[in-house]
Formats: sequence, C-alpha cells, structure tokens
Amino acid sequence: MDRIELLRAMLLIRAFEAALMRRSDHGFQLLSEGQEAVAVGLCSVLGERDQLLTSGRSIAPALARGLEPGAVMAELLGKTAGPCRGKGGRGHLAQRSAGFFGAHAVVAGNLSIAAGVALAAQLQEPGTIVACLFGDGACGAGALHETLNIAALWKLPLLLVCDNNGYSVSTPRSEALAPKSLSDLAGPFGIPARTVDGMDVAAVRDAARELAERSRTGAGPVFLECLSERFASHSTAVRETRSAAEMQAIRKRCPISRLADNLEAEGGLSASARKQLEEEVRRAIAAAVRFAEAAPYPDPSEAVSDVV
Amino acid sequence: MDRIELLRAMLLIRAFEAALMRRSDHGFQLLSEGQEAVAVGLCSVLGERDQLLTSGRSIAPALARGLEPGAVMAELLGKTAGPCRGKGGRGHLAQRSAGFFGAHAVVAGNLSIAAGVALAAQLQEPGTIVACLFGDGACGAGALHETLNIAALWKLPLLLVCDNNGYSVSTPRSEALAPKSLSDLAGPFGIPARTVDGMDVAAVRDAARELAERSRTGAGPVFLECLSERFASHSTAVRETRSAAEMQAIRKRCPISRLADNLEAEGGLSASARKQLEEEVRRAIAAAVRFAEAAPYPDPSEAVSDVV
Amino acid sequence: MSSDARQKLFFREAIIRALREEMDRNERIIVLGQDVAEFGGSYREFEGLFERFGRARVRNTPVAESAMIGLGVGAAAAGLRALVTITYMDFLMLGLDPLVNYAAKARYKTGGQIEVPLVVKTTAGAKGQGVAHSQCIEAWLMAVPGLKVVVPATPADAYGLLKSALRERGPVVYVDHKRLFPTAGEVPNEETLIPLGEAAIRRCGSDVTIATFSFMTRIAERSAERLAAEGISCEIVDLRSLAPLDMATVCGSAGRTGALLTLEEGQLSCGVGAEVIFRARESLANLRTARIGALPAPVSSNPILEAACIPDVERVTDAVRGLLASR
Amino acid sequence: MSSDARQKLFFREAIIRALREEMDRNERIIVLGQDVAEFGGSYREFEGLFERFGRARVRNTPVAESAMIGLGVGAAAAGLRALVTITYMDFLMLGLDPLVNYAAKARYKTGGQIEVPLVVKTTAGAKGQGVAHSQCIEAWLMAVPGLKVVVPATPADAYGLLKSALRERGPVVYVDHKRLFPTAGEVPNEETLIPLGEAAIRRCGSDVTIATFSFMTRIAERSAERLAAEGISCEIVDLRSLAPLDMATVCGSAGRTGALLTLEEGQLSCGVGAEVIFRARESLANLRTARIGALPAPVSSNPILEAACIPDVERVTDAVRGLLASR
Ligand SMILES: Cc1ncc(C[n+]2csc(CCOP(=O)(O)OP(=O)(O)O)c2C)c(N)n1
Ligand SMILES: Cc1ncc(C[n+]2csc(CCOP(=O)(O)OP(=O)(O)O)c2C)c(N)n1
Ligand SMILES: [Mg+2]
Ligand SMILES: [Mg+2]
Repeated sequence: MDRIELLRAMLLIRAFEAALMRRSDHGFQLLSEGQEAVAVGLCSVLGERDQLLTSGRSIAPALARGLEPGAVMAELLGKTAGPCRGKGGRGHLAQRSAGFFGAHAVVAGNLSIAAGVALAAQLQEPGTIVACLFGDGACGAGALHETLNIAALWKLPLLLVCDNNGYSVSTPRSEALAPKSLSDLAGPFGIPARTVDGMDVAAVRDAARELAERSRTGAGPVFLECLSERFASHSTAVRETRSAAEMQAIRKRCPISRLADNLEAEGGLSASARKQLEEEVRRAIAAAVRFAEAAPYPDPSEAVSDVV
Repeated sequence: MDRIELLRAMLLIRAFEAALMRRSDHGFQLLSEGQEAVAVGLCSVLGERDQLLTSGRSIAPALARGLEPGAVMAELLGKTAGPCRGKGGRGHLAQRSAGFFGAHAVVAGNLSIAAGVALAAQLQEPGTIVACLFGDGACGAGALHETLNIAALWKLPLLLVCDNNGYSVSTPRSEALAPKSLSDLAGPFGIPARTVDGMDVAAVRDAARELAERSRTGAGPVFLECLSERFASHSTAVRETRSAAEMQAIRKRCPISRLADNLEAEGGLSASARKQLEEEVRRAIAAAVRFAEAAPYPDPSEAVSDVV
Repeated sequence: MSSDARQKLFFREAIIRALREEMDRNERIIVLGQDVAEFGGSYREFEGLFERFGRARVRNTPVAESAMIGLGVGAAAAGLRALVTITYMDFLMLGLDPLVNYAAKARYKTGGQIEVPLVVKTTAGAKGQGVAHSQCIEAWLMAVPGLKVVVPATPADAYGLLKSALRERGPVVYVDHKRLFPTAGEVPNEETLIPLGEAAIRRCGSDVTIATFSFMTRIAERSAERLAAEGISCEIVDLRSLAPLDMATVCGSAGRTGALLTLEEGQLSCGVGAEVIFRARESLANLRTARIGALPAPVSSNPILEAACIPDVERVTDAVRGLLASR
Repeated sequence: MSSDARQKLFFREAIIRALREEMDRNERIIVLGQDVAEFGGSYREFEGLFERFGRARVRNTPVAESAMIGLGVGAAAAGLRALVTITYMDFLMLGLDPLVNYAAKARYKTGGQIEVPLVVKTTAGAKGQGVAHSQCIEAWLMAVPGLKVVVPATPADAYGLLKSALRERGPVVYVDHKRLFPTAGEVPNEETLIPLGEAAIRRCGSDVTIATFSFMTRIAERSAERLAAEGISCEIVDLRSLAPLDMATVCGSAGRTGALLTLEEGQLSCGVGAEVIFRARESLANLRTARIGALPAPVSSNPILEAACIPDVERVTDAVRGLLASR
C-alpha cells in the first residue's frame, strides 16, 4: 500500500466513527480515534488468506481489513445486513471470509484463540499468518504468557501486535504493567520483537511487514508493540479522566494530519487531491449509513438461532 | 544452618519417605527424593515469622520447614493427629503456626495466593517474607506471569523458588517451556533472578539467603531457579519414563552423599559422626511412624465439618 | 437521629456507604480491582474510598482476574479482609480456580487452620453489552460448598448485605445487577446489617408466590401490578441470599398461596429455580410450580435479541396465568 | 465379521479405538494435552496414537489449561477438529473462558460464520485424590447454551459417544470417571456411533426409576441387586448425555414406575437431579421423587471422609425404601 492509500484508509475510519457518533442508536462504542495508524499499518501487510483477530476496540481494524463500511455500520446498529446478522455487534465484529476472524470483547481472550487459528494455518495453509491485535491492558493477563510460550515452542505463524495506547480504561499503563517496554515480554521466549511509534503509519507498516515476513517464512511468532494515543475516552459510556490540556497535546499527534502534512510538504499530495480524497471518503460513509439504515433488524426468533 | 544441620535435614527427609514407601496405606505419594537440597537450602534461610507455600510435591518442604515428622506422617496417613486433622493429606499439607502456609495440589495455583500472603505480610508484618516453591511445570501457566507483574508493581516481599527437576510428569521441560533459562522469565519485570545447582544444598542456601535478604529489605519479589533431579517417577502411581541407565546417572548426583562426602573429605564429618547422624534420624523416623500409627482416623462426621 | 430515619440512596451510594463504614471500622479491609482508585469503579460504586483510605487499601489492579482473586484470597487467608471486584460476572470464570479450588476449600482442607474472609463483588445480567458481558452464573456458585452468595435487589439490601459479607469468616460472592445501578431506594440512616440467608417478602399476596432475586424482583413487581388489575394477587419473595437459601420463607409463602413461580435472569437448566422448586416440594405436597429464566441462548447486545432472550413482564404474567389455570 | 460380534475392552481401550478410527477417517483431528504423546495419557487412554499419527496431530502441551483449550478452540474454529484433554475436571475451571465465553458462543455471535468442532475430554469424580482433583461440575456445563455434555458409564458408550462427539459441529465436553478406567465391557467389533441425547435403560424394573450417569450407574446397579433381594424392582436409566438430555426415556420409565430417584456424585444444589426431576414433573403429575448426591462439602483424599461424602449403595437403597414408603 502506498501512503495515499494508507491516508485514505485512515480517513475512512475517522469519518466512519464520526458518522457513528452522530447517531443516537449505537448504544455505546469503543472508538479507535487516534489509533487508526496501528490498524491501517498492520492490515496493509496482511494477505488475503491471512486472518486477523482483535480486542473489542475493533472498528478501525475491521475497516482497515477491508470490510464494507456499510456492513460494519449495519452490524454496529444491530441490523441483519451486518456480517454477524447484527448478533455480534460492538466488540464482536467478524467477517471470516474477509480475513477478519473477528473481535472478542474479553481482554486477552483472543490471544490463545489466535494461536489456535495459527496452528490450523500452519497445518493447512502454510505461508499464511494470523495476526492478533490487543491492547496494553491484555499484557497483564496470563493468557499472553501461555500463548507466547506455546507459540514459540510450536513456531506458530502468529503476529502479535500490542496497540499500546497507554491506558486500560482509567489505569495508566505504568500502574498496571511492570515491564519497561511491553515488547520485552517476548524476550524470554526468544520471540523477535520491536516497539514502534504507533502514530506513524509508515513506521507501523514497515515494522509489521518485516516481522510478518519472518513469521511467514518459518520464524514462528513475532511481537510488535505500537505506541499510540487514544483520542476519546475509553468508551462513549465512560468518562474521560485526562485533563483538557493533556487531550489537546495528545490530539496534536494525530496520525492522519501527520501523514497528510508530510505528503503535502513533500509535494506527494496536492491540496485539491487531499480535498478529493476527503470527498470520496465522505461519500463512501454516507452510502454506508444509507445502507445500514435501509437494512432490517433481526426477527426476535433469531435470539435462539445458531446456538447448537 | 551449618552444613551438618543441612545434612541432617536432608537425611531426615530421605528416611521419612523411605519409611512412608514401606507402607501400603499411603494411597500414592509425590516424593521429593533427589530434591531434598532445594527444600532444605530454601528453608534454612526462612525466619520463624516467614511463610512458605508449595506445590503438591510437599513432603521435603514440610519437613525442612520444621514440621514434626510424626504429624506429617499422620496427615499423610489420614490421621487426626495431622496438622490438617487428616483432611488435607497428600498435596495439601499445611501448618500455618509453623510458618508452613501450605501445599496446594493445583499446579501454579499457589503463586497468586502466595503473593496475597506477601501483601498481608507487607502491610502487617514488615520484615517478613513469603516463599513460594513451585515446579518447572508451573512456569508454563499464566498465573506466574500475572503474579510476577503484580508482585513487581507492588514490591511484594515474595521469594519465588522454581524447583526445576526437568519434568512435568513425562514431559521434558524443553518440550513444555521455550525460555532458555526459567529465571529469564523474571527479567521483563525487573525482578532479580538467579539459577543455581539444586543438587548443591550450600549453593541453594547461599543464593536463597542473598535473594531473601534483598526481598526482606524492600527490593520486592525475587526469583530463584534451582536445577534439580527427580530420583523417583512423578508419583508412586505413575510409571517411570526414563531409562534405567538415565536413572543410574541421575542418582549419582545425590545431594546427600555429595554433601556428606565433601564434609568427610574436608574432615568436617567423621565416619562415626555420620553413622550417629543416620542413627538419630532413624530413631526420629521410627518414633514418627509409631506416633502416626497410634493416632486415630477421623470420624466420618468430619466429612462435613469446617466447610462454612 | 431517630432510629427509623431513612435516606434515599442510589445503589452505588449504598455500596460506598457500606464500604466506608466497614473500612472505618476494620482497617484490615482492602479493596482490589480494575479502576477502583481515583476513577472510583465502573459504576462509580467505589467513589471517595481511595481519597479516604489511600492507595495501600484501595488498589488498582491490572486486567488479571485470576491473580486479582488469588491475591485477595491469599491476603484474606493471611489476616487481611479483601474485597475483590470483578467488573463482570462473565470474567469470574477467569478466577474460579483460586475462588473454588482454594478459597472455598481452605478451611476444610486445613482442618480449620486457615479461613478466607474474602468478598468477591461482581455484576450480573444483561444491559446491552453482549454475549461476554451479560451472563448470570449465580447457580454455579450456589453449588460450591464453602461459598456464600448474595444478590441484593434494593439499595438497603446492598448496604446491609455487603456489610454482613464483610464480617463473614469465609468467602462470599456479592452480585450486583447492571440494571440496578440507576435505581434508588430508602436506606436507614442508622447502621444496619442484614444477615445472610434471610429472604424478604416484597409484596403480600394470596394466589401465587413469585420467588426471585436481584433485578428480576423489579420485573416481578411490575408483573404483580399488572396481574392485580386482573384480580390475581401475587406474593413476591426476594431471596436476597442464594447460599444459604432461606427456604423457610419461600415455603411459608408458597404454603399459603399453593403456587410457586421462580423467576431468574440466568439459564433455567440446573438453575436457581430448579433448586428452589425441588426444595419447596420436599416440604409442600401438591404445590403447583413453574419457572422462568433466559431462553437457552447467549445474550446479544442487539436490543431486539436481548429483550427476546431474557424474562419480561409478558412472560411472567403469562406464566402466572398458566400456573393458576392449571388449578 | 458378524455384525453382532463383540469384544471386551477396558475404558481406555475403547477411547483409543474411537480416537484411532476417527483420526484415521478425518485427518483434521488433532489431540492436545499434557503427557498425551509418548506417555499415552494419565490413564494410558491415548496409547499408540502418537506412534500412529505423529507429533503434528498428537501434541504434548505445557500445564496451561486456559491456552490448551483456547488453542483447541481456535484450531477448531479455523478448520481443524481438536480434542483437548484436561486431566481433571477441576482444572477445567482454568479454561472456562475460552470454552464458555468463546467456543459456546462463536456460532451464535458470528451469525453462523464460525463453528467450533471441539471436544474437551476430562475426568470427574473421587478416587482418593483430594479436594482439588475430585469435583464433578457437569451441571455447570449443562447450563451453558451452545455446549453439549456426554458422560459414558460403559466402554461401549465411551467408544460410541466419543466417536459421535468427534463428528459434532459444535463444542462437546466428554467426561470420563476415574473409577471407570479399571472396568471393562463388551464393545461391538463393528463401527458403531451412539447419538448424543439418547439415554439407555440399564435394568428394567417396575417399582422405581433411578436416573443416573457415569460411575454412579454402577452404584445404582449394585443397589438394585440388593433391593431386588427385598422384592423391590428398580429400573435404571443411564442418561449418557446431559446436554441434550433425553427426558423422553426418563419420563417413559418414571411414568411406568411412578417414582423417580436421581443419583449423581456431584453437588445436589442446582445439580443434574434437580433439573431432571423438575422436567420429569412437568410431564408427570404426582410423581414421587428424591435425589441423592455428594454431601455439601469438599471431597477429601482421606478414605474415610471421601467415602462419607459421596453416594454409596447404603444411601441409595435407603433413599429408594424411603421413596417407596412415601407411597
Ligand atoms: C477479562 C476482562 N476483564 C475486564 C474487562 C473490561 N474491560 C474492557 S476494555 C478494558 C480495557 C482494556 O485495556 P487495553 O487492553 O489497553 O485496551 P484499550 O481499551 O486500551 O484498547 C477492560 C478492563 C474485559 N472486557 N475483559
Ligand atoms: C492446573 C493443573 N494441571 C494439571 C495438574 C496435574 N499435575 C499434577 S503434578 C503435575 C506436574 C507438574 O510438574 P512440575 O510443576 O514441574 O512439578 P513436579 O511434579 O516436577 O514437582 C501435573 C501436570 C495439576 N495438578 N494442576
Ligand atoms: Mg490500552
Ligand atoms: Mg518438574
């Protein structure tokens, strides 16, 4: 993916979430605003047959993975036109056919599942990898340790990506996790690991590509920590604990303007081209909203379908 | 503890288990034969007000901690003269008043419990520490990761001792654990860690003392890995998987003869003194067996006492 | 202050008051949980405790439910009293080993040497949060020897039961319901403890007994209102405590009405209702009985599917009519 | 080979045969567990599979029950079929999050996109191993929508139910009992599948129905022998599968005898018996019922205390006499 495509993907996510926030019927949401570069950089190195699993903060990864915005919007609004027929919804987005094995709202709950998906890939689809995106909060959970150990022993094609936004709800990472750097956790298991600036989409892409290729070619699991910033509060239902001043400083680090400004400065993106890009995205999102609005809600009888 | 006392403690454990094995009424047992030096070396640095928690392989630690051999024998034979009135039995030996908070037969199950005991010690008995003895098998469990992280964050006075006998039942450590050295697992959390020869009781004692003192004086958790050998099969109910030749080589590393021979060579222990030591121990164990045999079994009504 | 003076409190305020009073009274009590310190808890049910008692006693933890409970268990076993909060009951599954395999058995297996005065506080029930944040597994816990389980339906009970739980010698699981946090109720100004194991009759009636607990008590009350208009008189027994279970009150009521409906939000299979009805029938011959609970499916965050899955006034009123028709 | 030819097999042999046949038939099946490879499993119930299928398909794991189940779930969800063995059911508690929060809900929450053909094989029951190696939590699992639970009492059922479990589209928990491994029984030489959800009548009788499963089926049989000598005729229904539950067979039998005793080794509270009896009474008016299970306490490794805690022939025969006396 070139940087214009990366920019477009990030703009799409930002606009999608903004449109979602303008609605009153989304219940509550965990937004990716500020963390678009991590999802987009990661997904830019995944192939069609690779699979991605994520935490509950899954709007950016779902869109970055190429899911139809309309389908994602429908799922989040509880419509049957969503890939999960509106049954999974927030925190459980999934579209396996698109290489998005899905989100799981249990913190660290997708780590060992992803290792299992990677085991199936190793035995059935050599050359493919499985990526698992999780937050810094998940690094305090034993599931990470058990997964790192087994993945290392079995050389599973697993790309573990920690989207470290520095907080678990209100708890700063420093209060919840002893390691200096979260990528240090991979060390004892002999797992290649790197930490990069998660606000720099190109840096994320390049590091992810390097590690993904190593995993694809038999190196076993790899670990990438991306240092990011959460622009919104933990969820739209949770109060913000950071000061306005803090938030202002944080928002200055926007990964989208950073890339766009760089491109413009380098002459890689004219003001008009940028306008056009934003216009395209605006139209795509408007269409997605129309699609979701037009879609039906499930019949109550679906409450008991697809159980056993 | 001087080396004669260390030798005596190890001889007592060896003789105790031999006496237990001569009986047909012990159900089945997880023996410490070969691993006496780890328990004895560790306990030699614990103070009266410290607490020790262990895995299910707990005969050596219980005796090394100073529990009455008669009481331990009674507990293992299901008699009410045991510290747990015969209700805990194998894998669950405990005598809190003796600083032996106890064994727990769930692999890795005592790690976070020990951290909790250490938290109570930190708040209520500054200067005391809590030691937790566990096997290499427990290092694959997430409980270790969660415990290391919180213990490091909260600087808990916790001495974690891994008695690495190289096997989890039949599974060699190399097949179950990716880290080169198990003490590496402490690294990411900034926890001081060492690996020593677990067949050398003085080496265990010295390393344990150094780490225990650091923890006692505010360094937080510390981690000691002891490389040991299991002389018997996993339990008396489990078949041995190692070859006779392997076992012969392993038994050559006996921590007891090693210390005794060194002492004799250095002139620190005369042949007659060694004989006398063995005789003392023989008498102590004989008395323990008599005590346990004389003790009553619990009344069936105790099946429902001390529940809620 | 007159001894029957009362004050309207929200659930969270009742919980905070209980904790503040007990922590003032007993400095061995500590609180462990995610976002419990400055943040004051997901439902602001710990607000002010950190400021009052400090970081030594009100501790933020990592997202590590197993170690959170293990630490609480160990600390309690060693002389402190721990309240560990697990935001959602679904995640209690991550900590069942220290709770069930250690805490519930410690006193028994040590022949009385070690007791574990631990309170695990959590929330059950559906409120738009989806398949992994809506479960009710109280019935699992009820069946564990050595555990007690309380499930308040009013702020006064939350206050009184939490205080009692914090004075128990063994482990107690205290279960709030997400839909109860926005509700308020009268709480006595005077310090009041509610003993574990005593049900409460919320409404007197003569035709049918509805035995329920937690948020479902409110569904029972609304159903009773509607049925009253039809001339059907419901008595509502709020169990309040599931272990120990107050069968005397349930049987007293069911004996008078001759009909017993159990109402729970969780799964029916091997549920609270099955247990209550079995035990009621042991002492009451030809009692008419029925049970209501969730449909046998996960609970979606989808409003339509969530509403379809869990019991509502329609299902309760229909069940009562059916039960009485079987007369 | 004549179609009704049979061969005496021990439990472990029946399990090995089922796995060998299914793994031959479907190379997507993998086995994950502690000491399952060269060692062949704690009960030698996997012996020979490693030699036949190799390390890619028969894998030793670390002691990490949560990840063991998580890996099996993920592998199954992604196109393999995993059998994960958890040596003792007590340790299933460590892996309930991936099993209950993910596997049991995956098909539902993805609108049918993802299915999890996973078998978790474990052992329940007391055999001198103490408080953390003796528990029976089948009732918890029965109540989880999306899970199936099978509990064989004979080698033939172990063989037939395990084969069926390995062809299910969703997750199944297969529960052996430690005391059954030393037992043997006739197994058909011809490949035979036993469908999930069909109980079996082990003994015909006219006075009372004993509904039970797993090792307790043998206690029921011994009790029936003793009662026969007193002229009491017991019919024994071996449930074989707890989810789905074959109430048709239970009710057919209880309808004939008019009396139903449930017998389980686990806790009574919210147990299998409570569920079976509730459902039987829904379709059978004035049925006399009683239930037997463990005393409400942990199970000690102490032989005297273990024996006192779990049901035996005395308790069963007394209960039957009491039930019939209530006639
Ligand atoms: C096992 C578990 N415990 C608690 C929660 C509640 N919870 C939801 S999101 C979250 C924060 C996780 O932080 P992090 O992993 O850093 O992800 P982020 O929200 O920052 O993206 C918590 C504690 C949960 N979903 N699962
Ligand atoms: C959680 C759990 N899983 C499995 C077991 C069964 N088990 C008992 S001892 C043991 C081996 C543990 O190996 P290690 O920790 O190295 O201790 P060792 O036996 O070598 O002393 C196992 C797997 C258990 N007791 N607990
Ligand atoms: Mg975070
Ligand atoms: Mg070992």
